Amino acid sequence: MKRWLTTTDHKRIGLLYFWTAFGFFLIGGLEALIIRAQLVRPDGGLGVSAETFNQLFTMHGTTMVFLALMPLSAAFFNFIIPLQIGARDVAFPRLNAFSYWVFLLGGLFLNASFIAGPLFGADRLSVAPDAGWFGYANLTSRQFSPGPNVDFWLLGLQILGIASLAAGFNFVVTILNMRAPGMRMLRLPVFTWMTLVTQFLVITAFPVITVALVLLMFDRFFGTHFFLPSGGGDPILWQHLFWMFGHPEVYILILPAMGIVSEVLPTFSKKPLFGYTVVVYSGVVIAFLGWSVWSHHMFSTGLGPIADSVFAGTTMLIAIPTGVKIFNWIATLWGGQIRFTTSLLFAVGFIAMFIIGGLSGVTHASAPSDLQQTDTYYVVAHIHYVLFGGTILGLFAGIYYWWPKMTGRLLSESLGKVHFWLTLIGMNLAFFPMHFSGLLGMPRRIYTYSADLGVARFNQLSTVGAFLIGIATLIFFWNLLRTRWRPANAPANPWDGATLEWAIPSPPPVYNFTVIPTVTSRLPLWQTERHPPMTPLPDRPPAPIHVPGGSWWPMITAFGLPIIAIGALAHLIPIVLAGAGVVIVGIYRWAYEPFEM
Amino acid sequence: MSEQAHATTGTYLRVALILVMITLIEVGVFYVPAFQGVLVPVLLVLSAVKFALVVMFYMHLKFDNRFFTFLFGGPLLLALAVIVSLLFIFYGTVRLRTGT
Amino acid sequence: MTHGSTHAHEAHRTSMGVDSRKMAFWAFIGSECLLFGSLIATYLVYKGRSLVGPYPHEILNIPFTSFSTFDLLMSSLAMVLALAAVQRGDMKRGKLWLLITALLGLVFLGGQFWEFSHFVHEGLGLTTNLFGSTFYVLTGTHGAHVTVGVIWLLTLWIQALRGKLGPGNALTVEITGLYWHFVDVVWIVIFTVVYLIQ
Amino acid sequence: MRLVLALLLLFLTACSGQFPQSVFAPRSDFSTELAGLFTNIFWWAVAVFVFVEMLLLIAIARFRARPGAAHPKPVHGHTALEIGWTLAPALILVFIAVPTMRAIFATSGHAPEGALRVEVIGHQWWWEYRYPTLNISAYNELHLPVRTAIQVDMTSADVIHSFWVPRLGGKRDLIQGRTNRIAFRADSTGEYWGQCAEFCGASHANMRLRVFVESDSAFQRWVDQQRAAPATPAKGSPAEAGERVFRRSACIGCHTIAGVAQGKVGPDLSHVGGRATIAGALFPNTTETLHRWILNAPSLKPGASMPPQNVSPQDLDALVAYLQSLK
Ligand code: HEA
Ligand code: HEA
Ligand code: HEC
Ligand code: CUA
Ligand SMILES: [Cu+2]
Repeated sequence: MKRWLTTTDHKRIGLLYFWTAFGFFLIGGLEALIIRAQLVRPDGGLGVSAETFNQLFTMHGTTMVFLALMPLSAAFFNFIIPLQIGARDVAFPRLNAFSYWVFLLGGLFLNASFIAGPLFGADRLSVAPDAGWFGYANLTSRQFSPGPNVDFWLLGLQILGIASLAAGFNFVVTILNMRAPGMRMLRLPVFTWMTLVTQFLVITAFPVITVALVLLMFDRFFGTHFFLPSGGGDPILWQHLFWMFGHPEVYILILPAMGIVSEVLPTFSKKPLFGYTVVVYSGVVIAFLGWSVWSHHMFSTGLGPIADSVFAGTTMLIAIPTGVKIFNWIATLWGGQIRFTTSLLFAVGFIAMFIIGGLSGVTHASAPSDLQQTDTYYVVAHIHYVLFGGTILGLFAGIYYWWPKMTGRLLSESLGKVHFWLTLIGMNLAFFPMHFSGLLGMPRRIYTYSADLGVARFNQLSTVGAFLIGIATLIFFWNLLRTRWRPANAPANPWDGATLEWAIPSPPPVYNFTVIPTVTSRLPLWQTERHPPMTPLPDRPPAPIHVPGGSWWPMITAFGLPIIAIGALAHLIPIVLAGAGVVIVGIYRWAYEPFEM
Repeated sequence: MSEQAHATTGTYLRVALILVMITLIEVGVFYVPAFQGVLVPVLLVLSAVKFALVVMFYMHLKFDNRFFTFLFGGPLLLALAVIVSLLFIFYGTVRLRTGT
Repeated sequence: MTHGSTHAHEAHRTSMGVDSRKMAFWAFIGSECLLFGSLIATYLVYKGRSLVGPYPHEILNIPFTSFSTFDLLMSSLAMVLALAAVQRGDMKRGKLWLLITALLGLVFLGGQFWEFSHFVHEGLGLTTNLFGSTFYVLTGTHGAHVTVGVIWLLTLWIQALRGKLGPGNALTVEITGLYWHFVDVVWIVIFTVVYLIQ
Repeated sequence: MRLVLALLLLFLTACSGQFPQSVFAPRSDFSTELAGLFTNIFWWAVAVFVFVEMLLLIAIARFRARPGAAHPKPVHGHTALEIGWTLAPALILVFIAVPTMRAIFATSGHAPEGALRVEVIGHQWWWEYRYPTLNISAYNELHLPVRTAIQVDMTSADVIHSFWVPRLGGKRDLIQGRTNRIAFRADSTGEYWGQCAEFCGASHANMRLRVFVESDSAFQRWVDQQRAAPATPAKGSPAEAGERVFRRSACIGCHTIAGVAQGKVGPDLSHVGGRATIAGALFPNTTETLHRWILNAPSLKPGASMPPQNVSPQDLDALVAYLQSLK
């Protein structure tokens, strides 16, 4: 127990991230299932109240984005990146532990809102955030949202932002500075590259939402009017600040999955990635362009024709680098010897489904066309094709691929294939009809709709599909769990992968590499025209390897943050100060702790 | 640690002198009516110079690893772009709204 | 779990040839650019949109703030001198300059405290108008950074007094300096954008 | 693939009219422009979709691993191909971007000189319409003359809402402190459905609306009706008793009835009897729904700011009779 609480080992932290994020994924999925059950019939469905429904979709979106998908990617950053670059750990192991604890506590804080009602003299299930995952002002003002709901949201996101920023600095430095000898930038595995790009997006985009949330906090707690027209403020400024973060955020969600796919495809087609440099640079270009398109979420706010044109144009440009990636992936498969493992199926599924989401994205990018689509189920279809069809399928590919490395146990391929096909059918059944319900006039975020709209049939299909995904997910969960009772007998390189993580045993020893390898090619474990495969590393370290011990301080420091948030929530300054005290003591003890690296 | 080879106490003092002088000029320009028309561009240029001096000499960016320049300059340019485009969007729409 | 550290040199080899902490700090400063960038953007977007006074030109005191600016610039000078001294191993000067830097920072904070209370007295509260809100949040965030910097500098100074800071810690002092100069640079921008361009 | 085709079929039948909020049955210049643009992009998207998915399917069908097969040739890239698949999408995007820009300027919300001006004001969760040139107002149900240019100016009294009548045009947000515009010309008479499209709190789902596009003469009749003073109930009728109840109830604090009350919290009721629906086009305007509405509005429409009214059954009957008399 203590070993896990104080761990600074990137592999353990990776597993902690994985299980925590997966738990939140189940919660977010459960929320989605309730949403789908409610919408199965017009006029009321399951009888979920409007207020509860609003909390459900807000928490569903927030949970999936911040508590499930980002940290699932982080699980791989943690576990895989140091292995892929040939390092013993990340650059700042304790900062890494801190990120994890802050994430966990922030997630618990957000979800505590579901049961915290009685503390505020309200019912259970009545104080969870309920203003949507992008919390548009001025609905989020005290006047229109008097309860603690929005406070939970804004404080929770502040906490989570700290976790992401800390991890962002850590991984930027890890990837740039901890590479094994010979691991030049253009020899980095694509997953590592995309992680690097993602972390640059994190460290630039999160400060913006931090500012937005701080301003909102001032409006709600201290009576300023940053977003309130009654005092001259402008609710549209919130939208700009949010989407300046929010759009880079969606690329934060997709780029790691694109990186995973770029690892999985070469391995299972026995061919190097086609156009490695182009794939890497297109990722950089996507991230760069991703900063210039935020207002495409605001076409209906009346930006004026010039801004509309500019943002429509920049948005469309992103289709080019994304398309380049897709064509290179297909070219990687082309001419290969494709092994249809579950991991490969998910990677191919990713390409197939992401295209659909990308193309509906292009229909959004056309500003006038979007006027008929924005805030309807058509957008819901888009986001789930890119987020579920893209990110989640990509992450599944990664889980099947790296699970043996992470745990030493192979997942069942036959269960995996059931999981894949059920998921694929389920997601299309759930999300494809949403294109129609949207264009036939069904707005998003409605807990009820009129039977006369004629969209009930589509909603039924969506609900059936959602429950199929649910079943598939339970099968997957079972597949994960059952490996715990199996012997850890996965070979070091079960898939004949080419990158460094496959050069060491599964699961890797604490110190990762018996000796730090010297890298001479992009595919160190493969025989290529110019390079023989790397010579195997010795079985045991030739000299003792120093491994840093654990530390309590990251976790203790992290605990200060939710205490501050609880104090703010309850308007009790002493608690805020106590939390700040914990943070300060934690930082000092951390700074002066003898911690050998 | 090769900075010492490049920056000496003398450099630091000279930079400080320039910084103070620019600040004096800034304040001076602010009070001189003749400059009112070009106040904004002049002030922006002057403060950019101060900014650059501190970053280059006091923060050693001029002498340090070039990569740090990217690590700092990239986000800095992004921040500038954010400011400029928001101003454009907001003042642009104000004109549209009050114009016709 | 720790074994003898015969491989200590291995941990210090980095692929970019620079120290990881310093690199992380530059990334952090880059990130801070966007934090202050967003705040400054907010300030500028809301410029001239206050519904009631006091307005900037009625209340901002240029001579006073020029002095604060001068003070902060001098603290930056003190900071580089502190670093140079520590790097030379001249801990006597190093201690002195660290203390001077911190004190100049305190003077700045005192000035800001005086300025804020003066403004409140003049009728400009946090919630009075958009100018008040954006002004206090922007300069307040900067002030909070200065506060952290002062605490950090004093921590180093105390460490130095106890003889625990030497040339071996030059990097720590250098990073402190990066932070401090960055805070100074932000003030250079604020001074121009908020005070001089009204 | 079969699924896609089946749904495509449904998609085509969607134009046939049983979908009152479908974007595929445009009835104005504005919505026709948008539908045309969408169709254009849609076919490009279909082409790209079919092409790329075919490539993908062919790749995985042709290149499955065969036991004993030689190791595949390690191809690292191909410059001409890379350039090709960068330029081809760029070219397609030109064909999408140009009509997009054209449509942006064509639908930027400026109606020709002499258009009928309507102001739309969003409230949580109902709509107020003002016709500044005609000097009348309407609530939840908008009446417009056919084949007449309409200039809509929009703003909000509270949070952000979005005015959306799919068959007449795209949505535009209603934002407090700002004025947004759309312009359109409806090309056939009829009843059009719409609803608020921006999440605006508890009853966002229940913030619906109707637009009645009428012939010039019918529209003129409606205008005259709205201009007239509210009906005075006949002596001794139940409606007259209802007026008395109204005058002494909380209603007057929130509702206006010209000459009777001037509350501003809820919709003006001067001509409520003439509306087809009540409460944001949520319920048909019937005796039964009015009863239930007055007794407990929030239970029918979560969060509605009209509190439950404590009125006796007789008073209620009278009240409803009165409201219904206000044609
Ligand atoms: C993983 C996350 C992710 C990704 C990758 C994307 C990718 C894209 N998104 Fe999406 N988007 C979201 C997540 C994502 N989006 C979310 C969460 C929202 C809603 C937020 C909310 O409101 O709650 C949203 C909303 C959203 C909107 C606002 C809609 C609205 O609310 O009105 C728009 C508008 O332009 C848009 C556009 C795009 C575009 C153009 C891309 C492009 O990057 C897609 C590029 C890919 C392709 C185009 C396919 C492959 C390319 C080829 C095969 C080449 C050939 C193609 C052509 C020539 C067209 N998205
Ligand atoms: C980020 C990724 C992500 C993912 C993976 C999903 C996954 C799903 N989403 Fe998500 N969704 C969003 C992001 C995501 N969503 C966002 C950002 C919004 C906008 C929110 C807003 O408007 O503010 C949204 C909104 C949204 C809506 C619109 C709500 C509305 O506007 O009213 C709907 C409606 O159907 C929906 C459905 C689903 C479904 C059915 C899934 C399924 O794929 C889920 C599948 C997973 C499971 C089913 C888990 C399995 C769990 C069980 C079987 C239960 C077991 C439980 C325990 C053991 C505890 N989503
Ligand atoms: C505290 C304010 C308040 C009081 C008191 C009040 N109402 Fe309302 N009323 C409203 C609001 C607000 C609405 C709009 C609600 C909505 O649609 O979301 C409304 C809507 C209505 C409507 C539907 C109007 C339409 O066009 O859709 C009727 C009818 C009505 N009220 C009648 C009454 C009567 C009769 C009384 C008194 C017995 C009354 N109201 C008292 C605030 C009030
Ligand atoms: Cu009004 Cu939604
Ligand atoms: Cu976007």
